[in-house]
Amino acid sequence: MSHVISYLEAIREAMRQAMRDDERVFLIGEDIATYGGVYKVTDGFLDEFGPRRVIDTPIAENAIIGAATGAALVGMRPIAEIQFADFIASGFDPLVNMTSTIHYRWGQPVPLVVRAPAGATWASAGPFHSQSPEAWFAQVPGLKVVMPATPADAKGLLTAAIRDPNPVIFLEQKYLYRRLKGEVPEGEHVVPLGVARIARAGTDATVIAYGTMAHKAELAAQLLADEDDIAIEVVDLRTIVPWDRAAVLASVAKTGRALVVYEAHRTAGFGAEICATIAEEAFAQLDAPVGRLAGLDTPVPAHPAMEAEYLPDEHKIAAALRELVAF
Amino acid sequence: MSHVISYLEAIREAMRQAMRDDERVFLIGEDIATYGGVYKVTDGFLDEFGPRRVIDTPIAENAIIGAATGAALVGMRPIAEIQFADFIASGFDPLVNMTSTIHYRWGQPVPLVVRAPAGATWASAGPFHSQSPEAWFAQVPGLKVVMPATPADAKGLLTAAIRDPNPVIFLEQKYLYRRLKGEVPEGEHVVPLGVARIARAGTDATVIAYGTMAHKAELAAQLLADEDDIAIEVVDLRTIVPWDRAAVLASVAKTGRALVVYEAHRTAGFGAEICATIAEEAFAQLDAPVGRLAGLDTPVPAHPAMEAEYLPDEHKIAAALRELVAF
Amino acid sequence: MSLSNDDRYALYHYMRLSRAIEDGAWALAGQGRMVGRLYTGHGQEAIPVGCATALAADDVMAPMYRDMGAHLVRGMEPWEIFAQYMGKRGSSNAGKDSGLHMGDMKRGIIGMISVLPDSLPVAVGVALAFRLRDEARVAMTFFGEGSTSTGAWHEAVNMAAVLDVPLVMICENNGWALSTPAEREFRGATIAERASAYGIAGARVDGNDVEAVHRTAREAVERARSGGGPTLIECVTMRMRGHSIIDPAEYVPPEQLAAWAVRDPIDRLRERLVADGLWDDGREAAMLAEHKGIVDAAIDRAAAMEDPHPQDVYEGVFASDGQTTDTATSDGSTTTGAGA
Amino acid sequence: MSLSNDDRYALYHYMRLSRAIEDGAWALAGQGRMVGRLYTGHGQEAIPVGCATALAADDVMAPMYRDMGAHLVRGMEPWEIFAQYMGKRGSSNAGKDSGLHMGDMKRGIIGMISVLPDSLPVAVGVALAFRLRDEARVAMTFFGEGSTSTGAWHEAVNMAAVLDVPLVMICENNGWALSTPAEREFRGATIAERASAYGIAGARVDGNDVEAVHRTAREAVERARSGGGPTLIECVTMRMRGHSIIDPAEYVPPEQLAAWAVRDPIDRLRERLVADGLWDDGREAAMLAEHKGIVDAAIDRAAAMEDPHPQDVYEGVFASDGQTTDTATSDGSTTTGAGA
Ligand SMILES: Cc1ncc(C[n+]2csc(CCOP(=O)(O)OP(=O)(O)O)c2C)c(N)n1
Ligand SMILES: Cc1ncc(C[n+]2csc(CCOP(=O)(O)OP(=O)(O)O)c2C)c(N)n1
Ligand SMILES: [Mg+2]
Ligand SMILES: [Mg+2]
Repeated sequence: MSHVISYLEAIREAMRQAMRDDERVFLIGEDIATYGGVYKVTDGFLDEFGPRRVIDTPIAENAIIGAATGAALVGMRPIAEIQFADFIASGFDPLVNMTSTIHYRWGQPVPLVVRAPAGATWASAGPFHSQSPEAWFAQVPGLKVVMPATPADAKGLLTAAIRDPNPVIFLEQKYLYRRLKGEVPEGEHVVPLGVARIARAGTDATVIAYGTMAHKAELAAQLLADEDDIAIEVVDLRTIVPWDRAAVLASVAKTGRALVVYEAHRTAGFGAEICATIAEEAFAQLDAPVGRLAGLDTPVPAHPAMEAEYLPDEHKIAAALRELVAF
Repeated sequence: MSHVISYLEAIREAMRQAMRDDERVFLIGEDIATYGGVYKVTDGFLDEFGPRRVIDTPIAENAIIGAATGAALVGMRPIAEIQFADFIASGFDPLVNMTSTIHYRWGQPVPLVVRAPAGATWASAGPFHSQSPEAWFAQVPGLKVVMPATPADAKGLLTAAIRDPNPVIFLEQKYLYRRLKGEVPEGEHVVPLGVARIARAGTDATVIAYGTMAHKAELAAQLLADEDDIAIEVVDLRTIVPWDRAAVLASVAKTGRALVVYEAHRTAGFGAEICATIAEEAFAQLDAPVGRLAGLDTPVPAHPAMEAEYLPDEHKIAAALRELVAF
Repeated sequence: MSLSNDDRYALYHYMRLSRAIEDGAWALAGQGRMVGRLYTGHGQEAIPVGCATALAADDVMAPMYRDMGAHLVRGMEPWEIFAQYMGKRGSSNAGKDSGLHMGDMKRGIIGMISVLPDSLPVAVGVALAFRLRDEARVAMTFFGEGSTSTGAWHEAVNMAAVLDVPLVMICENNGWALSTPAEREFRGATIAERASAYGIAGARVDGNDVEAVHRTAREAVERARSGGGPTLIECVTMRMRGHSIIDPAEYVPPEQLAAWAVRDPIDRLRERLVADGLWDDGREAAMLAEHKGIVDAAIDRAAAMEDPHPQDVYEGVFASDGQTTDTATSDGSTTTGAGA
Repeated sequence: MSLSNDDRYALYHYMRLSRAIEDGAWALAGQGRMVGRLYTGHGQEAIPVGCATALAADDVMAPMYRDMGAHLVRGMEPWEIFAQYMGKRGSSNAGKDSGLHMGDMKRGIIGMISVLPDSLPVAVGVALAFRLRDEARVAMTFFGEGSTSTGAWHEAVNMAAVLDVPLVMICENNGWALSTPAEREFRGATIAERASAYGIAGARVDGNDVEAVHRTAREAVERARSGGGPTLIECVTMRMRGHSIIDPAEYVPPEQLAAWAVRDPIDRLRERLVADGLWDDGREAAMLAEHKGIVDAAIDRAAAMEDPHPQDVYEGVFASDGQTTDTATSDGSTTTGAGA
């Protein structure tokens, strides 16, 4: 049984089911209870689950992450919401130094999910409500990082994240929240972390992307199929840590051409890791250099004219793919 | 005129000269005045420059960076010391959100240096006194990132950093502080940011590295010259942002083989950016896949047996290079 | 420290004009002509106006997003504010950022960012520089009561205290931090009482009484200027609209709004001026008309300005060498617009 | 809440044994046999001992690096501590981390990290979980006065207050944060006085009087357990050695050390026990001999343990599925050593 719901509703569904199934799961964050969160993701949760399981906190990202970590250590399964991914910077230290190292240092699991709306909106959210900070966390051993691109994955990956015995950074793509609807299984739905999705099969080139950019890559592939009769394979990573190297390498082995697309700043973005890996591991199979298309090395500007210049989109991806295929 | 001094003394010399030349320069940080800093880098500065220019603060990394930013905005040239690079995480937000974006957003320069002892020591400093966080900052537009590998560069790059109108993260390699001595020009000595150093010329393969690993790469190149008659070119990046792509690509064009070495965690480390760039830009010149040797994707362990396993060193670099040359 | 008639007129003018501009912006946003989201200071106008007027010309201030009046006091022109709101190329942020994130060192304004309250530690550093250079200048900064829950707030207040810098910290306690009432942000009775725990001066004042706010701020500014160190001032007020223009604020009890509606800071000053024989309906009508003219002209002027070019995005990530602030004098800096 | 003779003996034993272990570690470090740097609690033993003994078995504590005695009270064996100090494979951190960063949920101990005071927000979360589950359990955490300058400290204390969690926060005010004297960390007269600004209970106690410390902690623990919310306790003491073993602490005035030397917490309790007819030279000699035996045996046992293998570095970054804490009961968790 499945139904068509939005990306946002899928997240809500995963959390609601987890909270119904497992009394250890609770929510903690700013304005998530009465207000239902700035994007209303937790709308109605206070009514259903009460103030002990949907906890509004003061403005304190460090303490939110620290406290969620402590609760996880004594058997709870907290889901912390950071209001915007940009503000994770204010709770950066506990995540990268404390939470991420506990299991390595003394063997205690920290089953914790940190949810945050991430990425640009194509609607002038500006430099502090548009960031994609996944590369910071990918560089930190001990954190898992998830960036779903579809409603079904949003539900399935969040369910897996909540059940995972490790801290998981779950970066929700706010651009997709209400814009993207899709078939989502109604009952229990788990998508394992670390398994990529072949969003579209193709033979001429591979696009590797995740989050909103996986969605855009699908649109670009459609454009190329329609307009150029080029068959693009789209690999949606789904999770950044762990990431599915095997799926990427298999696809590149097949197509011989790869374009990595991400929305974060180009320099030292996670896509560089993918490119470096492909370049090293698939050297002999490559018919063209691994291409990269990413956000600019500038803050994310507010004005739509500049924001559009900043962001990769289906047209830019299609153009890059045309070049790649023509190489 | 030059003299032979240690890496640490070179840093001290750059700061002392800058403070003598320019009264806008002052130091702010924890335990830097009376104590002279945990590594004694600022030993004697309180006596020479007095408590207005060498300011001990409470334990407050966020406020240190924020306050240094404010002082820079009104015409000072602060040098903030973060006691260990690992603790930059506690002052992460102001750096990545406030300091880095001011010039972009409203055009005001922020001439600020954040110094921090970084990297492992090969002496059991453990997970919280050994980190190499450069990739975090390379991902943030608006921050420059410097990691010198020699005493002369430590002095010359720090002088350039202090004079730069932008925020510069200056990651001192604590492993080299007292271990590495070298010729350093005595008077004014400026090494421009963004210009790599060809530490050693060679024809068989290129190693690209920075900081301690550039030093280790030079040792490895010597090993290969001595033992295998292999001529390795060592490119020391010196600065991560901006980085000298031209120098790297020129070297790779010459040798056709590249190994990127860094001490930080492998996944999503800055070396991935270098690999991705070489793979894309030097595709046609490469006779072998771009290799990568880096720290492990684990916290930096304390015990020497594990720490040695964690860290790249001259022997591991030499082994990787032998393989690369044999490809 | 009694206020002259001209002072009082000025306070009234700035509060009224703030509101007129924000009302204009509200309409503009409704027409979809704004870049970014609108946050206003409706009902809190007394605080930025009362405080900013306590500063001298070469003091520096780091305002927050509700402090329209503070910008006006520092000489920001209404058309500049609308240019900023519309993200115009020649605006303060040149379309790269939005809202009242306008920085302008010529006018001593530090541009805020969204992360709260990141201007506060920066203001500590500004004040520190003044102290280090023995300049008789003062820094002032503003934040909401919700922002006092953050680590950045505490580190900065504590550092200001320990380094004894000339800083005035204004807490605008408007009862709400988005949907979170003040009593769920902190459990102490007041913010002001924290001052003594930090070893600094503190004060609590009716934030809807612009004259009281001004007097309190002036005292603090004088203390700071004369070497008496930082002050923490809590101004008690109420957020009379939603958090931003898209927030209907259904979580705010209507009684609370009603109780505060009768304490509107503009009405209150007007009533006093009338009672003192300094104001009447004719003057009021004239000011309203004047302000309407200013706002309409400002919107028109801003609207006629050029929009950013897509390629502008690439400019200005780094400052270039020549551009450096090369002076440690009291005027501090040369400013280059972000769009330059 | 008067202390039985046995209670007093126990306090004495734990303090003495702490010191014996730290003296042993000091010697070990001198022989180059330690992995990582040694930080001790010389002169502060009354605080961890007096406080940890106020907890019940299923309470949870998050100690700092000077709190040897707290570990002993919670059942950590001396050989485990030396195994940790030597970075042995079977030690708490299995050589991956060093010093008193030992975590062990079976004994209700949260392992600290170097970044200060990161255990405090974690302890807030532990206490929150207890409250959410209606368990009559308490969390306790320790930090230095220097650590109160950090943003993490403030966010956590404020959140503990607002969420009203059963948490006891122990500030060990030993006068110094590395080379920085307390008066350069904060300007308020005491840390304890902050409590009221946070709206919580506070206390200030002579940190070298173990009985007073214990009574104060017990009161706070009982308050927390019975729903009375968090308490902030300031224990006033002195750091009698350098910050770490490599710090000669020349910046500490000798008079200050001399003044505190006569207030040694171990001596003080012994003198009281003697005065109460509960202690004599014979008992003292016996205890010293017993502790020497314990320490020698512990060092020998630890030294004989296996060192980590290089390949161990790869193990344990992530927990695997089966390993999850799958219980929300009061014993909270199953622990797997980091080396497992
Ligand atoms: C560090 C941080 N966390 C969360 C937010 C999201 N946020 C924006 S405004 C706001 C409420 C601020 O409340 P307050 O400080 O009282 O100011 P007010 O809006 O009431 O004027 C929040 C939580 C933020 N901007 N920064
Ligand atoms: C966030 C952070 N900044 C700096 C340090 C370096 N450091 C280690 S211990 C210490 C002093 C701590 O003083 P205090 O909290 O009073 O504890 P004490 O050592 O006196 O017991 C400092 C600054 C750190 N560990 N964490
Ligand atoms: Mg508010
Ligand atoms: Mg201390």
